[in-house]
Amino acid sequence: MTGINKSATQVWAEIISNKKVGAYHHIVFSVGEIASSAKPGNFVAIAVGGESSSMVLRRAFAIYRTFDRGASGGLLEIVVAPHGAGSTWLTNQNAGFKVDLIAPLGTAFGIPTEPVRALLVGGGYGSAPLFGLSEVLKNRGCRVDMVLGASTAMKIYAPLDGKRSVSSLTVTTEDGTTGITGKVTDVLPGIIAANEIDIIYSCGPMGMLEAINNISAELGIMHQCAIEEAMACGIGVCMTCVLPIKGEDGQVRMLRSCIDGPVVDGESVIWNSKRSIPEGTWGAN
Amino acid sequence: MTGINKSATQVWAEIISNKKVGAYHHIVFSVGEIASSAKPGNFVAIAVGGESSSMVLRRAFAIYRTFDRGASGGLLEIVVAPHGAGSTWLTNQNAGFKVDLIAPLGTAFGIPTEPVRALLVGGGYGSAPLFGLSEVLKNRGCRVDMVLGASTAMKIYAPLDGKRSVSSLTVTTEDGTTGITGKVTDVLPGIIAANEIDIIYSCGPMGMLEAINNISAELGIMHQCAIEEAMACGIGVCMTCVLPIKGEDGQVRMLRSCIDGPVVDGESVIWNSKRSIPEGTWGAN
Amino acid sequence: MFNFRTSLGQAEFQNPVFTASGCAGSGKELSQFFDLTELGAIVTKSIMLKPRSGRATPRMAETPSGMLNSIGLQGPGIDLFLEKDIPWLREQGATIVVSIAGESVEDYAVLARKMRAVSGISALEVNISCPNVENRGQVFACHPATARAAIEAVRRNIGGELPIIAKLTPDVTNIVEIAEEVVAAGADGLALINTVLGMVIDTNTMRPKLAGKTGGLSGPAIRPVAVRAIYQVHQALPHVKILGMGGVASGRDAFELILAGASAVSVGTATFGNPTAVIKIKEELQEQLISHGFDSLREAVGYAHRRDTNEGEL
Amino acid sequence: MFNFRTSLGQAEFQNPVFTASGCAGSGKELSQFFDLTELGAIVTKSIMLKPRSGRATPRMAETPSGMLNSIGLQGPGIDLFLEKDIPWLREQGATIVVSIAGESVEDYAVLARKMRAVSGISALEVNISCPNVENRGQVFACHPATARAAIEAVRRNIGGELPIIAKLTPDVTNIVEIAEEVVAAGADGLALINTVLGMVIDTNTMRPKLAGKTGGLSGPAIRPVAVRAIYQVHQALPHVKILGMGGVASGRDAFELILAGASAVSVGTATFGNPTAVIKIKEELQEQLISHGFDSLREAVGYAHRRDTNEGEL
Ligand SMILES: Cc1cc2nc3c(=O)[nH]c(=O)nc-3n(C[C@H](O)[C@H](O)[C@H](O)COP(=O)(O)OP(=O)(O)OC[C@H]3O[C@@H](n4cnc5c(N)ncnc54)[C@H](O)[C@@H]3O)c2cc1C
Ligand SMILES: Cc1cc2nc3c(=O)[nH]c(=O)nc-3n(C[C@H](O)[C@H](O)[C@H](O)COP(=O)(O)OP(=O)(O)OC[C@H]3O[C@@H](n4cnc5c(N)ncnc54)[C@H](O)[C@@H]3O)c2cc1C
Ligand SMILES: Cc1cc2nc3c(=O)[nH]c(=O)nc-3n(C[C@H](O)[C@H](O)[C@H](O)COP(=O)(O)O)c2cc1C
Ligand SMILES: Cc1cc2nc3c(=O)[nH]c(=O)nc-3n(C[C@H](O)[C@H](O)[C@H](O)COP(=O)(O)O)c2cc1C
Ligand code: FES
Ligand code: FES
Repeated sequence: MTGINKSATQVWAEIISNKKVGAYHHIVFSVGEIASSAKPGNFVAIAVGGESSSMVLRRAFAIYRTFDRGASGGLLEIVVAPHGAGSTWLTNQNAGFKVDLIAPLGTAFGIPTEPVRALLVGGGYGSAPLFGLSEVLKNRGCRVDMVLGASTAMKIYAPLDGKRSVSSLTVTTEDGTTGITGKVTDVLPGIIAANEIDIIYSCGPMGMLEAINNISAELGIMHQCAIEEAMACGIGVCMTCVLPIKGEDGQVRMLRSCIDGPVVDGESVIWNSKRSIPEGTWGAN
Repeated sequence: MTGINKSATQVWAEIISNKKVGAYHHIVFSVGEIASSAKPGNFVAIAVGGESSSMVLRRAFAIYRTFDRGASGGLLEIVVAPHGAGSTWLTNQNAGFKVDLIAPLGTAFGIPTEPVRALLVGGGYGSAPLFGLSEVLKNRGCRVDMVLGASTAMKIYAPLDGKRSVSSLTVTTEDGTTGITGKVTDVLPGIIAANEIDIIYSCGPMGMLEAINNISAELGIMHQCAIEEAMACGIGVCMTCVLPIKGEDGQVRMLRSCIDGPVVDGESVIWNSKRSIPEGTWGAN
Repeated sequence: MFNFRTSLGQAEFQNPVFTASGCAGSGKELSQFFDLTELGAIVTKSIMLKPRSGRATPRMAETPSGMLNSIGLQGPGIDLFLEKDIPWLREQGATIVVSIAGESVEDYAVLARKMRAVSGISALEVNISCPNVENRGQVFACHPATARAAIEAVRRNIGGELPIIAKLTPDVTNIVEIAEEVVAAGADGLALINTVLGMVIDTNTMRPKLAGKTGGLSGPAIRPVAVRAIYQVHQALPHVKILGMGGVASGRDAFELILAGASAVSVGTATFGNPTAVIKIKEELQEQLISHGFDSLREAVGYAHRRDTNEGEL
Repeated sequence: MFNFRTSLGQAEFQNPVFTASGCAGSGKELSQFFDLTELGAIVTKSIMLKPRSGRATPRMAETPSGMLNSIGLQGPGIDLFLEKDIPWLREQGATIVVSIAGESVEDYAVLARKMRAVSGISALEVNISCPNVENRGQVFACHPATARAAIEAVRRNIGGELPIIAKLTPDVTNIVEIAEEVVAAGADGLALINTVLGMVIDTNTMRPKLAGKTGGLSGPAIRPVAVRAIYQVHQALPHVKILGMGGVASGRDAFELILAGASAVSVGTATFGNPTAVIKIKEELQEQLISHGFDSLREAVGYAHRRDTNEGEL
C-alpha cells in the first residue's frame, strides 16, 4: 500500500471554465494547494447533483493537468465525457459554481530514473492524464511517443499544447473519421519496434488496457496502466473497487483500485477476471 | 366536487424574474395560456430539485397574480418562503431557468354576485392570493378591507400596487416591528364592526384560519379560507391531503384539499381534528 | 411491427404499463391529462366492503427519493364503487383491473362474490398486504397461512374466468414462500411489490410525522427491493405472470422490472410528481425495447435470467 | 454543560456518533481526514475466521438516494486483524468496537474466544445479518432459532464484560421477534439495521449489475426503514440499548434515529460521499440536541415515544 492518500484534501473548488471540446468537456477548477501535490495518474473525486441530489456517491476523474499559480492558488483540470446523470450534471455547471472536490487520490505513474523511450497510449478521455505525464517524462530526458484511439474523431482528446510535448502522435479511430482506421493495438507493434520502446503507459477502457497488456507481455516491455473500476468512495474505505492483482510474493489479492491504483503494473493484473474471483486468490473459497 | 381541474395544464415555465422581498421571493413565470384560466385561490404545483432530485413530490404555491399578455404569452406570479429543501431550491433558481409547472389547480374563492363588504385576512405569504382577489372584488363593486399579520415585519408581504386595490390595510406583527403588535385576530372584531363586513376571505397558517373561523362563526359572517394541507400529488389522485369537511347533507367526509380545496367554507371544516378522524365521519370505524 | 401486448393469466392487455392501485384516484383526475385508453390498464384503488374514512392526517411524508403514505384505504365501499366508478371507467373505454382489500377472510369472499357479476373488468388484484383484524392486525401477506386463506376465499367465490392477481408485501423473510403459497391457493398472477413499512420522525415536533406513525415507503428508493423480489419470484416460479411495481419513474426503470421477470408494470408514486408519467414511461419503454432489438415485449420478460455461455456464473 | 456521553451495555462512549461496520476501512484511510479520537467509536469491518477474498466485481451499484453493495466480507481473517489493525487503532487512541461475522455457529464461538483476551476493545458487534452470503436462507438473523444460536455461542465464549451488540437485518417479517430472541440469548444491545436486500439490473447488458446478483441497499433511501425498525424494537424492549444506522447523512438524521430509540448512531454510506461526514454529523447532532433544549443526549433517546396529554392517540 502506497501510504494512504497522504496529501488528499477536500475543498470547495470553483469552476474557472467549462468548455466543450469534441465529445468532452474540459473543466478547470481553482483548487489551491492541491495543484502542487497532484502527480500524473492521480484522480479527483467530485460530489455531483447539488444539495438535494439523489446521487450519494462521488464521481472519479483523472487529473488532466495542474497549474501551481502561487499566491493566486492552483488550478486543476479534468476532461469529462457526459455519460450518465452524474457526469452530465457536472458538464452542465458553469464558471463560478463551486463543487465539493477531493484530490489528489490514488497512485501516480511511476517515473523511470533513467531517460527511457516511453510510449503513451490513451483511449477516449483516457488521453487526459497522459499529457501531464509526457511533460514529466520529457523533463527527465525521455523520448515520448503517443498513440490515441477512439471510436470516432469527436472522441479523440488531443489539445494542441499537449501534442507539443510528444515526439510523435498517432491517432486511430474505428470509424476512420480521423487518423488511421482501426484500434490502437493495430498500430502498437509497429510503433514499439520503430521507436525501440522501453515502457508503455496507458489509460482507457479496461478492454483496451488488456489488449495492450497482451502486446507488452509478449514483447517483454514494462506496462503501467491506469484502470477504471466502479468506485463508491475513492478513498479506500468501501472495498467496492477491487480487482485481482498479483503481488511480488506471487499471491493474487483483491486490491483496491482507488488506493493501490488506479495506476498499476499491467503484468500484475489478472485480466478478464470480471464477474469472478480467480482461483488461488487470497481468501477465495 | 368542482369538476376536476378542468383547465389544469402542465408546462415548462421559464422564470422571468426572481426577486427577494422581505423574507420571501417573488417569482414570475412565463406560462402561456394558463394565465387566462387561473382564478384567485387556485394554486400551482412545481417540480423541485432538478433532474437528479431526491425530492419526488411537487410543491404547491398559491397563485399571487397572473397577467394575460396576449400574443407574448401569460405571466404567473407566486410568493415563496424559503423553508425546507424544495422551496429553498426554487428560490435559488434564476431568470431563464425553466421549471415543470402545473396550473391552475384547486378551487377558487367564491365571488359574490352582489357588491358586498369583504374583509381579506392574510398570514405571512398567505397574503399573496388575496391581492388578485381584491382586484376581482373591487371590479364587482365590493368594498375591500385587508388585514395582514405575521410574526415580524419581514414576513409581511404587501406590495405597493397590491395595497392600491383595498380601502384599508391593517398590519399586525407579533413582535411589533411594524403595524399593531399582536395577531390578526386581535384587530378583526373591531374592523368587522366598523366596516360592517359581510364576508371574510382568509389565507394563512391553519391555526390562524381556525381562530378567524371562531370569530366569523360567532358573528355569523361568511368565511372562505384557503387551507394548506401536505399534498403529495396536488391533482386528486393520492388522498394524502384530506381533511374532515361537513357536506350540505350534514355528513362529515374526508375531502381532498387539492380538489375540494384549497378554498373551502370555514364553517364546513371540522377544525382542530389534526391527527384524528372526527367521530361520525363517513366511513370512520 | 413491434408487439407491445402482454397478458396476466387469461387477461390480455394492449400494453404493459398500468397505473398502481391507490395512485390514480378514480381515473377522472388523470383523464384531464391523458386519455385513459392509452393505459395498459387502470388499476383502481383497493376497495373494501364498507365506506372507509381512512386514517387521520398527516398521511404523507416525503423521504429521500421516495415517500411514506398512510392513507388507510379511504374509499366509498364496494357497492358505491360498482355503482359509480366502474360505469364511468367503462364509458371511457378504459381497461380495468379492480383491486380489492379485506379485513377478514370472509371480507375477501364477499368482495369476490360481488365482483363475479361485474362485466368489463380484465382482472382482479387482491391486495393482501393489509391488516387482518381477526389476527391482531397482522398483514395477510406476511404469513403463508393467512395469505393462502385470503386468496382461496377469492378463488372459491369469484367463479368464471376473471384472473386473480395476488399483491404481496416485501416485508417478509421469504417472499418466494408466500408467492408459492398464493399460487397454490389459486392466484393466476402476482403483483410485486406493495410498499415497504417505514417511519419518519419530524425532528421539529419530535414525534412520528404521520398520524398513523408508520407508513408505506414507495418511489425510486424501493426500486432495488422491487427488482430483487420480482427476480427471486420469477426464478422460483417462471410460469407465473408478474405485475411489477415499485419506484418505476422512467422507461428504463420499467424495462429493469421487465428484465427481472415482470410481464407488466404499474406506476404509482411517479404519477404524483408528474401526472403524465405513465404515458411517458410507456413511450420510453417501447423505445428501450426496440433499441435493444426486441420484437415484442414478451421476449424481454425475465431476460436478465438467461444463461450465457461466456459468462459461467450466470 | 451539554452531556454528549452515551452507553451500550456496560460500555461508555464520549459521543454517540460511530462509523458503520464495513464503511471505515481499517481506520487508516479516514485518519487522513480527521483524528479518530473524535469518533464516538470506530466500528471495524466484520471480520471472519479466515482471510476472505470477498465477492467478484462489480460489487456496487448506485441507486436513487442509496447504493447496493456486495463486498462479501472481504478481509484478512481474525488473526491478522488482531495482529495488525487492532494495535494500530489502539495506538491512535481510538475507541474500538469490533464487528465479527461467522458462517457457522462454531465460527461465532471461535471468534468470541479469540476476542476474549483482546484488550482495548469497548464492545463486540455481532453481525448475524449480512445479506451477501450466498444462501439467503442461511442468514442467521432471518430466523429466531439461528439468530439465538449465534448469539448464544458468542455469549458463552466471550467471558468477561465485553458488551455484545447483535446486528440485525430488516429483511424479516417481524424484527421485534428476532430482537427479543437475541436479547434472551444474551445480547446486551442491538445494532439496527443492516442493509436491505436489493438488486439492480443493468439495462445495457440486461443482467444483474452486481456479479453477486443481489446486494445490500444502504443510504438515505432506507432511512425510513431504519427509523421504523428502531422505533418498533425500542417500543417492545425499552431497556435494551440500540446502536442505530441506516441512511444517516446529517445531524438531523442522527437525531431522528435517536428520537426513535437509538442510544448511538453509526454512519456508513454517507462517508463514501463525504469522508468527513461522521464529524459533520456529530457536530450537527450536538447543535440539534442543544437547540431543542436537551441537556444531554440521554434525554433525547426514544423521545418520540413520549405520551403527550394534549395528543390523545400518541
Ligand atoms: C479512476 C477513475 C478515473 C476516471 N476518469 C474519468 C475521466 O477522466 N473522465 C471521465 O469522463 N470519466 C472518468 N471516469 C468515469 C467517471 O468516474 C464516471 O464513472 C462516469 O462519468 C460515469 O458516471 P455517471 O454519473 O455519468 O454515470 P452513472 O451511470 O450515473 O454512474 C452510476 C455509477 O456507476 C459508476 N460508473 C459508471 N460507469 C463507470 C465507469 N466506466 N467506470 C467506473 N465507474 C463507473 C459511477 O461512478 C457511479 O457511481 C473515471 C473513473 C475512475 C474510476
Ligand atoms: C395549497 C397550498 C398553497 C401553498 N402556497 C404557498 C405559497 O404561496 N408560498 C409558500 O412559500 N409556500 C406555499 N405552500 C407551502 C409549500 O407548498 C411547501 O410545502 C413549503 O414550501 C415547504 O416545502 P419545502 O420543500 O421547502 O420543505 P420540506 O420540509 O422539504 O417539505 C417536505 C414535504 O412536506 C410538505 N410540506 C412541508 N411543509 C408544508 C406545509 N406548511 N404545508 C403543506 N405541505 C408542507 C412539502 O410539500 C413536501 O412534500 C403552499 C402549500 C399548499 C398545500
Ligand atoms: C398514496 C398511495 C396509496 C396506495 N394505495 C394502495 C392501495 O389502495 N392498494 C394497493 O394495493 N396498493 C396501494 N399503494 C401501493 C402502490 O400501489 C404500489 O404498490 C407502491 O406504491 C409501489 O409503487 P410506486 O413506487 O410506483 O409507488 C399505494 C401507494 C401510495 C403511494
Ligand atoms: C460497502 C459496505 C460494506 C458493509 N460492510 C459491512 C460489514 O462488514 N459488516 C456489517 O455488519 N455491516 C456492513 N455494512 C452495513 C453497514 O454497516 C450499515 O449497517 C448499512 O450500510 C446501513 O447504514 P448506512 O445507510 O449509513 O450505510 C456495509 C455497508 C456497506 C455500504
Ligand atoms: S472506492 Fe472505496 S475502497 Fe476503493
Ligand atoms: S394532494 Fe393528492 S389527492 Fe390531494
